[in-house]
Amino acid sequence: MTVTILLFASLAEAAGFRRIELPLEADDTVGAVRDRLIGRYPALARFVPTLLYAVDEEYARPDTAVAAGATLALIPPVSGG
Amino acid sequence: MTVTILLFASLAEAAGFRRIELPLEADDTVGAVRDRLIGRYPALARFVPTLLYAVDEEYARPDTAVAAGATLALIPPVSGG
Amino acid sequence: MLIRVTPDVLEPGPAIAAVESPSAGAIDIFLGVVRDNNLGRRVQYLVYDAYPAMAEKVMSAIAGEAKERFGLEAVAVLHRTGRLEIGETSLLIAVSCGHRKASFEGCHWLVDEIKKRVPVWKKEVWDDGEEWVEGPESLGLQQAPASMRS
Amino acid sequence: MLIRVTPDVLEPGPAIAAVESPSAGAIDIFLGVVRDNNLGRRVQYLVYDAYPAMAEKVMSAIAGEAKERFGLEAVAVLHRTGRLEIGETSLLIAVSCGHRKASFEGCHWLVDEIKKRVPVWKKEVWDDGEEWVEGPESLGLQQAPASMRS
Repeated sequence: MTVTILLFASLAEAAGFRRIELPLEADDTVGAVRDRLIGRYPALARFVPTLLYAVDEEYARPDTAVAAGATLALIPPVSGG
Repeated sequence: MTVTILLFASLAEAAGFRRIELPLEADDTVGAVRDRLIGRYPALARFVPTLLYAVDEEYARPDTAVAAGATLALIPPVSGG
Repeated sequence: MLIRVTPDVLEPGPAIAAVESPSAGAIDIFLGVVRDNNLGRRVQYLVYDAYPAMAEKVMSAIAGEAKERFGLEAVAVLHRTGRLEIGETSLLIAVSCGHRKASFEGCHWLVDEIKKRVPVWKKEVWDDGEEWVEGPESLGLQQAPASMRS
Repeated sequence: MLIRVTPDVLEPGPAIAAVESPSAGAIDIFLGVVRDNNLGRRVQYLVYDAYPAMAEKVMSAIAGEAKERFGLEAVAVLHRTGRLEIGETSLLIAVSCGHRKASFEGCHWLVDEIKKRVPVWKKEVWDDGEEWVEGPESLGLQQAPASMRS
């Protein structure tokens, strides 16, 4: 039982990867998964204040539940257009 | 010494022609030339209330002077676009 | 500035190319297209008449005013004449600008001004008749006394 | 609705074709173009990253909202990814509508919303460095406490 985490742009450059799988834990939420990721990769901590999140391609909040097999995307401030 | 008059759209259809030359008279103005044209072609009279005028491709007023060789355009309400 | 009154089909490509600029971050393009209906009547096709030499002069003047007023980098305005079928483009405007807001506002203003003062006329042809349209925004109607407006 | 995130060059033709409709009298097309400068720095080129599957979902949602809100007939939104040179088109929007005012307003609103919430990111590459841009209009920055914004 895992959760897939996607990183983009500045986060992907800071982490050195664009995708990672972490084991899922009981009652996991977006915020809890994010915090475990940052525990392993402290270079990502500075992005947290302006991060948005998506679970399975829908915007989500830090307290959104994360189910087994879900995909969590960490979304820094967008700059398309 | 003549003035060339240009008609368009509804006026050209009502008159049956798009261009006519009239003799120039002393102290001719846009309004005076227009009125002589209408004297000959009364079917044009109904257009006068909403007509604009151009002399040599510039918008003009009924009291604008018309010089020999000038081109006077009678401009019904435009509907481009 | 690309300014043209022409019986030829209007294509966006050349107009876009005419306004491209390394410092332009936004290009807005407007197409006025022949619609199959107007004021509740089914339209078969349109016929556009124009005073081409004067129309191009007025379009140039309006384009110059728009560049000044909205800080546009470049402007292209093309108007087609003759018979146009449903879906064909009668008016094509392209503007380029450093930023998007002025590109939208400048392009919109250009269409408004063209409908006021460029000597071009359209005839609507319906199933059961036809009529030269008097543009409700035209200076001629705006300046006429209200009693003259139908 | 034509909605696409793609590494391919964006051409207006297919987007215009996708929004054409017999009852549309106005088509507005917006091109976001790579500019040679930003905030006073000379830009060499841009690199766009995206979360394509989600970006297309969000673009579809925004396009649906725009149709509803502005009464648009059809909408096309395309965003390019990868390395883009000066003058290349990064964002292409086309909308069709019965009348022009809503076409301009709807197209402008679409650009604004795309810059707020579509997961796409650009890196500016200058002569002497590079940086991922944090869009000043992005929800992430708008929602962060003011003290976090630089």
